[in-house]
Amino acid sequence: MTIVAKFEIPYLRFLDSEGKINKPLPHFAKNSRDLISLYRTMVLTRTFDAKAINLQRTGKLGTYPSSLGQEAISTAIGAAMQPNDVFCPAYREYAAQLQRGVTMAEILAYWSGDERGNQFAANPEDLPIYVPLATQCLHAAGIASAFKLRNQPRVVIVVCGDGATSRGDFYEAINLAGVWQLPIVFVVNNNQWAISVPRTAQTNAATLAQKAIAGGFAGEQVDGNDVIAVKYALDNAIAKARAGSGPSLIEAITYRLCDHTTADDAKRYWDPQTVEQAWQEEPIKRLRQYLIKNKHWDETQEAHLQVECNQQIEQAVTEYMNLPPAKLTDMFDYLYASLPAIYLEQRREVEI
Amino acid sequence: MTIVAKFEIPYLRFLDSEGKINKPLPHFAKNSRDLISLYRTMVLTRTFDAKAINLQRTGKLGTYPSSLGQEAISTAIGAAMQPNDVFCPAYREYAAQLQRGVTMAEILAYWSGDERGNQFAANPEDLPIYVPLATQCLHAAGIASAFKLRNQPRVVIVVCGDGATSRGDFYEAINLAGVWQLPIVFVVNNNQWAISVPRTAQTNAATLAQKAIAGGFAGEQVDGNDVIAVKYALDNAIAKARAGSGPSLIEAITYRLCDHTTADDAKRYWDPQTVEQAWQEEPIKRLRQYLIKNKHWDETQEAHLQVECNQQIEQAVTEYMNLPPAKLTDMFDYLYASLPAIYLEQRREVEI
Amino acid sequence: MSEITLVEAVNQALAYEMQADDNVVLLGEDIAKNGGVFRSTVGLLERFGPQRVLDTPLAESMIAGVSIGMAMQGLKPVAEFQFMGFMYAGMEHIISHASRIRNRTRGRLTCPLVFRTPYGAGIHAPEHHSESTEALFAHIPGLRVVIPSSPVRAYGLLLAAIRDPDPVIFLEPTRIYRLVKQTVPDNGQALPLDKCFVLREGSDITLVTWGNMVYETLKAAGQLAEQNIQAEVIDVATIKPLDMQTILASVEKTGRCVIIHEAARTCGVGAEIAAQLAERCLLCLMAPVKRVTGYDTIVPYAKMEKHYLPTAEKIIKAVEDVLSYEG
Amino acid sequence: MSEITLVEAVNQALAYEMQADDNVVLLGEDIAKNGGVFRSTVGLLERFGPQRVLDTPLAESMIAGVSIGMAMQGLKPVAEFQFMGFMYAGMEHIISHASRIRNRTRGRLTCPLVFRTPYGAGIHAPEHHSESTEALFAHIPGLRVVIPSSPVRAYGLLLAAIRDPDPVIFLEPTRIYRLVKQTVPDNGQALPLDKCFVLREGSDITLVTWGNMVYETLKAAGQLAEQNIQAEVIDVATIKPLDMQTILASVEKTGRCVIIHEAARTCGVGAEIAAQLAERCLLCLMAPVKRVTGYDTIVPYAKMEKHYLPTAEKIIKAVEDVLSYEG
Ligand SMILES: Cc1ncc(C[n+]2csc(CCOP(=O)(O)OP(=O)(O)O)c2C)c(N)n1
Ligand SMILES: Cc1ncc(C[n+]2csc(CCOP(=O)(O)OP(=O)(O)O)c2C)c(N)n1
Ligand SMILES: [Mg+2]
Ligand SMILES: [Mg+2]
Repeated sequence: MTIVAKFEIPYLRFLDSEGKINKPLPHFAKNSRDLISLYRTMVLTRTFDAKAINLQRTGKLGTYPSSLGQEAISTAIGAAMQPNDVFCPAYREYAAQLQRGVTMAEILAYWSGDERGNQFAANPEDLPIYVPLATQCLHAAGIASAFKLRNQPRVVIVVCGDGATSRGDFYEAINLAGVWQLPIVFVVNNNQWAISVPRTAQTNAATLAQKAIAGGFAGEQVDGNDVIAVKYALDNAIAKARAGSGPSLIEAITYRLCDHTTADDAKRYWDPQTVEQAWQEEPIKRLRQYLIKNKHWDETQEAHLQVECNQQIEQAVTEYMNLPPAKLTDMFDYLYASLPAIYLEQRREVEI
Repeated sequence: MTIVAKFEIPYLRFLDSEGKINKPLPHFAKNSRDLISLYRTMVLTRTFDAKAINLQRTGKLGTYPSSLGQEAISTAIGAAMQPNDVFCPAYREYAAQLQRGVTMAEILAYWSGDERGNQFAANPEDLPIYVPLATQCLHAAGIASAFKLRNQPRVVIVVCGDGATSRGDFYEAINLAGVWQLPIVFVVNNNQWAISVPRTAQTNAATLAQKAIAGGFAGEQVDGNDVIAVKYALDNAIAKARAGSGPSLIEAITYRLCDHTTADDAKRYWDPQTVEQAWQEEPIKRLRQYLIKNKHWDETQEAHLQVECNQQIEQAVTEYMNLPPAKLTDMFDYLYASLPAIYLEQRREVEI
Repeated sequence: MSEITLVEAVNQALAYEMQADDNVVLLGEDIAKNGGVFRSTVGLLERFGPQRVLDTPLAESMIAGVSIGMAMQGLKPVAEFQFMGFMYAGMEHIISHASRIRNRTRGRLTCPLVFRTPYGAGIHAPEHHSESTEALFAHIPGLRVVIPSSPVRAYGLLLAAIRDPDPVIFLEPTRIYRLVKQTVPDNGQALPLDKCFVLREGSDITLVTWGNMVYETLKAAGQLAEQNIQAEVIDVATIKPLDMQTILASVEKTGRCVIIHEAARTCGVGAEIAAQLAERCLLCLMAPVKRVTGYDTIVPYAKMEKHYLPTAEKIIKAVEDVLSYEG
Repeated sequence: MSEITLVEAVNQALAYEMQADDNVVLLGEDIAKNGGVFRSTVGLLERFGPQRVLDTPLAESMIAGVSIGMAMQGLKPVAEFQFMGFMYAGMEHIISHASRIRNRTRGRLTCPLVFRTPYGAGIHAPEHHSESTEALFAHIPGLRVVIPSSPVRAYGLLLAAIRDPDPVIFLEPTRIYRLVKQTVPDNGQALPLDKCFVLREGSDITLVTWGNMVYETLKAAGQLAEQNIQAEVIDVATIKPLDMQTILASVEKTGRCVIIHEAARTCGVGAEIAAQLAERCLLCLMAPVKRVTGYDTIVPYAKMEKHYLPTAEKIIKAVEDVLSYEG
């Protein structure tokens, strides 16, 4: 039989779960300052996450989805992007958001049920968190189209989960990105679960990376718990996109080491042994081991970092708790650029 | 780099555009009766198509999409299916519909703007033509799910065009078919055009067959102008599905040798040379050449066939033209199993 | 018999009908192993097995479309959309297919399915978890839209919806999923579709409502009674097709009407009811029909949602306005 | 200056604004090389090039979503859905995003786009080519819904829609795409959004309508004038937000009103207008407001569609009923 097309999906990892190098490190990873910076972001994110869950448990925050165990992906994204690139997050991408100027207080405000959390005082263009899964993929493609039409050397990074890849929007975005050769990188946070539905029940595809083949471009798998691998893959994909050579898809394999959100109880559907094993693979420990082994990091620095993180977080929590209540008229005042006359009667009802 | 997955897309053709065999024929194609039967269906379909366009031009039919040049695909489908399988057509699949008991008069009634054309007196379960592109793929998956849940050894064949493969529904159906291992065969009629948009502007995928990779199952290309290749690929895919071994996707490459519909003027966007070339590849001529060369067919039989086809079609046209007008109350009487009381007032308005 | 909540009544109805009819299958996101994010399908996987209770991949157009395909084969799929806000991706299948298949094929193919979804605000959930866009479906010919607002009605109406030979959109008010408990005999008795329920009789004014707002309305009616104002409270329950007969009969009696719904006012279902009252009952109206509704804004995030929603207070205020109307 | 049709006026407005504003880009199926299946974008690819006039792959959710992304970057996409019946796949993006982005981000991001689509029945097209489900969009806070019904208004309103900083659904009545011709100066003058147009003044009754039905209504008004009945004809034009002021002023004057739309009656936009009239103008109404609308059925296939649609005859009948109403 004639073969008319062939495809391969590569897999990338530098740092194994013991913190051992199994392949020569890329250039950036030889600089310990850069690695430490990635490490600090991951620790800050995890500490922030724990605090947020704590706030939720004590009634000071609404439902909250943690990024526990998945910090490497988003940390690498934040580090790989340029400020004027645009980030289109899923809802576990705090590490990237924090690096891009979204404040912890904003993130907390958002999850407390306050639209002002999306106002991003220091970041004008990134998307806020989108609740309807995968829809951000199409907006990301639209933003990338704008960059392309205007000949701007800017790149869009969009993230979605393994579950979200089953949606038509994901595919329509992939297909458009391919045929219009858009400057976009799709990152799939494959944390093995979509609430209670395991990755194997989402799709029969052996890898999620291969979904890019449907759009006619390259997909690759990386160890999503190896921040070096994720960063390296992103650097390449972003450079390619920026050079006008089209889109990429990176499937980052990780594990959701937490409940889906604070409203979920994963014990209902989890196999505890698998989770225990997944803990062996988590991203922070392995990088710490590597840094310590190579004398780039020690216990004192670790202790300092914890103190710093806690301070920063406490400050943010204070800022969050002190946010004055929003005006009820805000309900009306951002609906349209200027409120149509017929709304005035209703608006008056909430004026005080 | 580690490679974690590999894929290949095969291409299949037995009969080239000159009617020459370039590969040992499959078993069924050694039986001249079967080949002649396929040939007759293709000729009947093409003659019917021409008549329908003629009816449209003379004001006796509404907008009509022809299947000119694409008859092999649908002819093979009709021949490959069992009666109790279910067919979910796109709108150029007259050849299959006719084989499955849908009458020409019904097809004409449908395109005249009469719902009774979907009533299929002799075919209880096939879907009618769907206008919203690719939506039939999901219904097909639902029907296949019903077969699977009930352990029935039945198969669903669903067809869509190259344009329709860009829609989320196509992908969501592909993905579900893969993960649920549904007894379904997706056939893509790749006729190179979606109205004025060429195949190359739909997707960057080198083949449409590779879209199955996103769903984790096999896709293959066949020469859609070689009825033997299409039939052979279908036989295998249907047997696989019936055996419970899951879905397949067949991309059948052909060419739309007609305007998109009678409302379209392809001259606006067509390159006449390409079309001329495409005429060299059309499916009927090559099978006739083969049959004649191998003494299975001759000019007398051809002349007879034309007469037969015309008779059959004229009869159908008469039947169609004699269809009494539908009752206006039909608007109401098929909305619900029994009409809710609040509708009665409106229904009375159209009662005569 | 112990008392159960609305969400438990949903579960009880599903279990009853799955037992009674092999054609009933459930599908949706997280409905099987997890029992649904609101626990409405809990225990059903264990009881009926994975051929009857199907966790789907995450795709709402797919859930809608696949259900329709199943229904055309005579199964009776009961599909859950995890929240009403995620149903929009299924709109094409609902509007262009589910509602039309019987009509399109002149009765050859039919679409006996139920699309269930939690709906409405008031549970402090994230954006898109508070939708009440029932009017979108109420506009579509060929659909039924049913909204239970008590455990008893949830049980009886869901049985009716599953048994109905046509597509039913079944909207479950999340705010009352666990608000009240009732004794709900598991006897397989359906309640009638296409019929309002008069929850409280009264002669001074008619309060027409459905879904979450039934409780605020009953609360208002209770407080009004203390002022000697007897409000008749009607739970519309099936908002498509509308049982205008019951509503008209009540307004003919009371001469006054307030319609309460949580959805945005403009082009909400309240508009249709008000329009029909004005058309069919102009002379019996002693005051204009008022609507107490959500604002014509996007449902605010959790912190502000309570200011968006109609309350007993706002309902009472409207009733007082209507009663003090001088033509 | 020669006279042009509505579809040509659309083309003229697009060309004007593309020339005036580099941010305006067009996208859709078959809009570039083919110039649109109704020819509304003909010549624009040649004039503005493939960076401004984009044929998309065939996917409506994508068209909606990508437009929103472009708009958030300050482009002003004007996206065409080939027919309104294919817009439903874009509903999630329209309802959950386009209408909410400004509000969600408290003004940080905005969504200045236009979603154009041919709409309405009466052109003998296949199923799904005859939709008039404008009410679905009119219910959604944050959207504008604009419907031109003459070449002049198509030009002026489309310019206004493109310049508007918020999302606009722009519904083009196919039946009048080529029905009438008018002189339309290509002067870049927009017409006001959020305002009705009084097309004909009269003192006996107010006829409120939009889209395709404007012509049937004008025809009815002409015939009524021969019977010495002076009907005021209002083209609502922007159905979201509604300019109730103009409608109320007219009905206060005439005391009688008939609303005409081609969409199914139940929960159509006519219901909202009737409800508001009854609420705000009860005492000035000398007769109930009547609605002349499409039936609550699926739009029939071509052979029967003319029996579905309101006609001048039916409008006149309703006017006579209203005028002869005795309270
Ligand atoms: C369109 C849509 N459907 C359903 C939901 C409800 N929901 C929220 S998160 C989730 C699972 C998402 O899984 P995945 O994409 O893998 O992301 P993860 O939570 O694992 O990060 C579901 C079903 C939603 N938010 N949007
Ligand atoms: C959802 C949807 N969008 C748009 C259309 C309008 N339309 C009808 S046919 C067509 C092109 C279809 O191309 P393809 O799928 O390749 O099928 P072909 O006509 O070539 O057989 C378009 C855009 C439609 N029918 N449905
Ligand atoms: Mg996941
Ligand atoms: Mg095609």
